[in-house]
Amino acid sequence: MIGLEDLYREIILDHYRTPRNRGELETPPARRAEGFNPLCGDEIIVYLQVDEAGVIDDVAIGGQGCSISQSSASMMSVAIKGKTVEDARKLIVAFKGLMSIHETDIGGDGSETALGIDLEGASEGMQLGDLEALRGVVKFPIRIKCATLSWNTLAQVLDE
Amino acid sequence: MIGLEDLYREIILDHYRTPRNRGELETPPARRAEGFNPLCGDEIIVYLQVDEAGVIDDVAIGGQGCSISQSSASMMSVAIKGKTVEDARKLIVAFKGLMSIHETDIGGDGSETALGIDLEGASEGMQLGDLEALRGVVKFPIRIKCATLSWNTLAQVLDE
Amino acid sequence: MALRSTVKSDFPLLDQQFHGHQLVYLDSANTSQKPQAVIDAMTDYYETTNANVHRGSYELAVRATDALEGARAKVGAFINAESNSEIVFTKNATESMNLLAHCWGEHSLKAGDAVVISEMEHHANIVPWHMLRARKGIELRWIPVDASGHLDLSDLDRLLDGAKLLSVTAMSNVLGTLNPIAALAERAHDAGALMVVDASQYVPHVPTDVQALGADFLVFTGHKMLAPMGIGVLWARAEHLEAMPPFLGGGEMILSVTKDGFTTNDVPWKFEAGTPMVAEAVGLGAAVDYLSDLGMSNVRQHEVELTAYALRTLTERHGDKITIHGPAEPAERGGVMSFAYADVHPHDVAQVLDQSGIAVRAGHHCAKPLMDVLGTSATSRASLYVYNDKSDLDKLADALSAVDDIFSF
Amino acid sequence: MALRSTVKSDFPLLDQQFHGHQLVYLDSANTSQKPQAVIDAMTDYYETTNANVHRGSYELAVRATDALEGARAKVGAFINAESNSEIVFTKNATESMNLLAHCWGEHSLKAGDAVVISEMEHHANIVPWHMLRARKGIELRWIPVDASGHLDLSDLDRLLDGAKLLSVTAMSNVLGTLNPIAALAERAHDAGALMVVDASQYVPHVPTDVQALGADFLVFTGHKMLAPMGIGVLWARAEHLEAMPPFLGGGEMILSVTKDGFTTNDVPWKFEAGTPMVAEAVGLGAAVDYLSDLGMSNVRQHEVELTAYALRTLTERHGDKITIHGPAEPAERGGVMSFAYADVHPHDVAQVLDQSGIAVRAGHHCAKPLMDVLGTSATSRASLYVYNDKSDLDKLADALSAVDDIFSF
Ligand SMILES: Cc1ncc(COP(=O)(O)O)c(C=O)c1O
Ligand SMILES: Cc1ncc(COP(=O)(O)O)c(C=O)c1O
Repeated sequence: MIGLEDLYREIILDHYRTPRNRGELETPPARRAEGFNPLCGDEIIVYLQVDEAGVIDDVAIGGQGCSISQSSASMMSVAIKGKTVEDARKLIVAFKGLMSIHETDIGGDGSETALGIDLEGASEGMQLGDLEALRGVVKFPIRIKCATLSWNTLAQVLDE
Repeated sequence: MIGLEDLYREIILDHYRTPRNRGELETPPARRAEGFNPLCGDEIIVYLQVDEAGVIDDVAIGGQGCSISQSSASMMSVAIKGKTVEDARKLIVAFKGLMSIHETDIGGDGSETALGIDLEGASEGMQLGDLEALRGVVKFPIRIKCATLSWNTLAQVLDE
Repeated sequence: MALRSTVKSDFPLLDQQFHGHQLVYLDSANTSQKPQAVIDAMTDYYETTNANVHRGSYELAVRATDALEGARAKVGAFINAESNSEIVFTKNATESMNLLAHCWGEHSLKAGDAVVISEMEHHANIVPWHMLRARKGIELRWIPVDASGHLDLSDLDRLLDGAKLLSVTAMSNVLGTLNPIAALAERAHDAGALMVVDASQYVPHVPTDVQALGADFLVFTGHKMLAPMGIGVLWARAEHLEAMPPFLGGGEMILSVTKDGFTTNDVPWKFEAGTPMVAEAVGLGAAVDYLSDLGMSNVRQHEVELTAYALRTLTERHGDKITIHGPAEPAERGGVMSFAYADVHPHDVAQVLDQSGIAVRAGHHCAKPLMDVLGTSATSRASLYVYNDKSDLDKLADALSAVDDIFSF
Repeated sequence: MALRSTVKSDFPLLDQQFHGHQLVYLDSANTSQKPQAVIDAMTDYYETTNANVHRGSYELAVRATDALEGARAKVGAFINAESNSEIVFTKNATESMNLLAHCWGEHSLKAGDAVVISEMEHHANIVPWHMLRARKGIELRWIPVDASGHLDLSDLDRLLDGAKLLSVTAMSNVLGTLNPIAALAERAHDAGALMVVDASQYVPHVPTDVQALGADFLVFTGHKMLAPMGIGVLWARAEHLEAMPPFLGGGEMILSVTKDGFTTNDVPWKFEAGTPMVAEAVGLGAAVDYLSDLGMSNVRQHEVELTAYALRTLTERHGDKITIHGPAEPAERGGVMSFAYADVHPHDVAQVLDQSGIAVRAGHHCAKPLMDVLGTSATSRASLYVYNDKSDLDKLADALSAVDDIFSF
C-alpha cells in the first residue's frame, strides 16, 4: 500500500511472522523484565541469561504486540545473543539513535526525548544489521514507541 | 447619575445613612441568625425578640454591607417590629415576590429561584410601604441578593 | 435515517484530507468532533461575554454568570434533572467519578464495605475504586461479562448482598452493550445500595432521563457529545450532594473563610472550587442545543440503523476474517464496534486504515480488565456519531482489504 | 511605555460599549481578556486538529498529541522549567494547589507537622490546608501582614521552626505586594521545609524563572494570563512529582489496570487522569507565545509605569477620600489596586463605575483572612494588564467623582 512500504518492510514482516528466540527462561538463573506501551497495550517480556564473563548466553522474548514491537524484539534478540553486556548497551544507544532522529516527546514515558548521545562514538563497531530495516519507523512517530519498547525493557533488565 | 436613580432612591439612601434598629439584643431571650452574601462579603445579623403572644416586640440588625443590603435590613426591621410572626412570614413572601420578578438562579444559594407563591394571597393585607422603593433593584439582578439577604436571615431566625 | 442529510457539513474538521483521502472519522467513542455552532458559541463567549463569574458586580460579569448558569440549566433539562443544583461541572467524567469516590466514598464507606462494578468498566470507573480500596479497605466486586458481551447478572443477588454501591456503565465503550440501568438501579436499591451510572457513552447517543433511570449518581463528559474538552458533569440527587463533604478547596466553594476554618457554599457550587470553565460550559450548552435540535431519538435511530448496516457490511465483505465483539442485535447496543481482524494486531490495522484516511482507535480503550476477559491486549474500534453515514462504512470495509493484502500469509 | 501601542486592538471583547460607554476593563486580576491569536488558536484546533491524545494511532490523533505536548513545552520554556515532565496540566490553580495538598500533603505530612502560609493568601492557598488539617491534624501557621501591605517576616524563624512546608503567594491579588520568593525559598530550605509558590498573579505579569526562584512547587492558572479558562498548571521539581502518589484515577494516568490494582504512568501524565483539555492547552500555548512576543519585561515595565500613574492620579484627584491598600512604591508591587472610597461600600462603588462602563471588582477577592486584617469585609479593586493605558485610569478617576456625588452626605 502506498506510503506504508517504508514501515512494513519484508524483513520486518518476516520477524513478525516467525519471531526468533520466543519463549521463557528460568529465573533465576535468568533475569526478567516487563515493558508496557500504555498507548496500545503492547507488552514485552525480556529474559536474559548472562554468564560470568558478562556474555549474554541466552535470551528469550515473551509478551505480545504489533508487528513493529514484535519484530523489533525479535531482531534485538538475535543482535544481542552472544554479545557482551557492554556491547548490548552500545546497541541500545545505537538503536535509539536510529529511532530518535525525528523523535519528540509525544507520550508514554518520555524516555526517548533528547538523548543527546554521541551516536558515532557509542555505537562504534556495532552492526545494526537487520535492525536497519526499522529506520522507516521514524516516518511514523507514533510507532517509535513500539520499536523501542523491547529496547527499553532490555535496558531495564540490564540495570537490575 | 443616569440609569442609577431607580436603584439609589432617596429613601433607600436615607435608610443607609441612618439605619433604624441598629444594634444587638441579648440572647436569650432574643434569637439570633447570621446571613452571608459570598459574592460581596456582606453580612447581616438579625436579632429577634418574640413575646408569648407571638408578637415581635423587638428587633435589632448587625453586620455590614452595601447600601442595598443595609437599607433593606433597616426597612425590614421597621416593617416587622410589632407585627406577629405570622405577619412577618407573609411580609417575607411579599418582599420576595417584589424581588423575584426578574430573578434568575445566578449564584449564591439559589433560594430565590422559582418561588411559585401566590403573591396576592400570601401577602394579603400586607403593606410593603417604604419597601416599595426597593422595586428598582430588580433592574440590577446582581443586587437582588443584597436586597434579600436580611429577609433570608429573618426567615432563618423565624425557623429556629 | 431520520437525521437531516446536511449534518456532516456542520463539522468543519471533517472537511479535510489525510494521505490523499477524505477523512473518515470513526473514533467518536474516544472524542467527538464539534459542530460550527459549538465552536462559534465559545468564540462568541470570548469575544463578547468573558469575565469571571459569581464575583463581579459589573454588567459583563453578570452576563458571564448568566452564561454559566444558563448552560447548567440546559444540561439539567437535557437529562431531565429535577433541579439545576443537581448539576456539578467538573473537568471530565473522570473527575466526576473521582469526586464521587472521594466525597461520597470517604464519607459513607468504611473498611469492608463492598462496591460492585462490572468487568466492562472504563478505567475511570475502576481506578478510583482501587484507590479508595487502598485508602479505606473497601471490597471491590465484579459483575462478569458473558460471551455475548452482556453483563452476566445470574449472580447479582450475591454480589449485591451487603453492598453499598453499584457502579456500572450505561453503554460499554468497547462492546457497545447497553446495560439495563433502570433494572439495575432497582435491584441496587432493593439491596440497600446506591446506584452510580457511568453515562459517558450514553448521554451523547441515547435520550437520557435521570429520573426514569432511577439512579443516584450519573457522570458524563462533554467532549464525547459534540462539546469542548475540559468539561464534565456529575449529576446527583440533591440529598446526596447536600450530605457529601466538599471535594477541592478554594474560591467559589466557600461561604466564609477564617484562620480557623471555613464554611461551604450551597450545592452545586460547593463542589466547584476555583474559576470554572465558563467557555466550555457555554460550548456544552450549545452542544446540548444542537443535539436537541436534531432530536435525541433521531440520533439514536440513526446510529441503530448505521450499526446494523456496519455489522452486515463488514461481515458480508470480510467473513471469517473479522470478529466483531459485543451484542449481535443493533437494538441492544450503541454504535461502538470493536473488532479483531484475522490475527493482525490492532495497531497495524489502525495504521493501514489511517493510510486510507480512516480514523479508528487501536488499543485497550482504557478497559484493561475487559481486554483480559476478551483474552486480548487490544482491539480495533470503529465508533459512530451523527456525522457518519453508510459511505464511511463502505470505505472502512474497502480499506480492511488492504490490511489483508499486507498481513495475510 | 515599552509595549506596542496596538495591543488593545488585539482584544475583540474590549471593543464594546456598556451603558453607552466604551468598556474599560480593570478586572484582570480576576480574569484576563483574550487576544484574537488565542481565540483563533482554539478555533483552529477544533477545526483542524481535534482528536483524543496519547491514544490514537491515526495521523489526526498524532497531531492532537503533538499540540498538547507542544503546549506543555511552551509553558515549560516560559517559566524555565528543567524538563517538560515537570509541567502538570490541571483545570485551574485551585486544582493545582489541591493536588499538592492531597498528594504531597497526604504522603509527606503527619499529625502535628506544620504548614506555614501568610495572611495575604487567596482561599486557594488556605482552604486546601484547612481540609488537610481536618484530615491529618497538621498545624497551620500564619505569616502576618504589616500596615504597609508587606509580609511581616520578623518572626519567620519561629514560624518555620519544625515546619515542613512554606506556601506563599508571589503577588497578592488584593494588595499587589510582590513577596521575596527567592529569599523565602532559601529560608524554608534552611529550616528543612519545602517551598510552594502561588504564582497565579505573578506568572502573567512578571518574567518567571522557576530555577532562579528556587522553589519546589509553583502553581498558576491560564485564564489570568490571556489563556482560556479551564486550564491551570502545577510545576514541581521532577523528584517531588516522582515521589508523590497519584491524584485522580482513571485513563491516561495508568500503565496497567487489573482487577487487583493498577500501576501509574510516568510523570507528568500520572497526574492527568482522563481526557485532558487539549484546546485549552493549545490556547495557553498561544497566550505564552503572545506574551513572549510582547516580552515579559516589557509587560512588567508597562504595568509599573501604569501603576505609578494610577496611584498618582487617583490620589491627586480624590485626596483623602481614597485609600489605596498595599505598597506605596510601584516597583514593589503589581498593578492590582484595592481601595476604599470614603465609606461607600465597594459594591456600590462598583455599581456606579459600571454605569460608566468601568469594570472593577468589589468583594473579598477570595481573601477573607486578609479582609479581617484590613478590618473590612470588602474592597473595590482595579487591576491592570497589557491592554490597559492611561486613558483607562483617567476614566476611573472621573467616574469616582460620580460615586462621590451620589453617596457624599
Ligand atoms: C493569588 C491567587 N491564587 C489562586 C487563584 C485561583 O485561581 P483559579 O480560580 O483559576 O483556580 C487566584 C485567582 O482567583 C489568585 O488570585
Ligand atoms: C465509558 C467511559 N467512561 C469514562 C470515560 C472517561 O471520560 P473522560 O476521559 O472524558 O474523563 C470514557 C471515555 O474515555 C468512557 O468511554
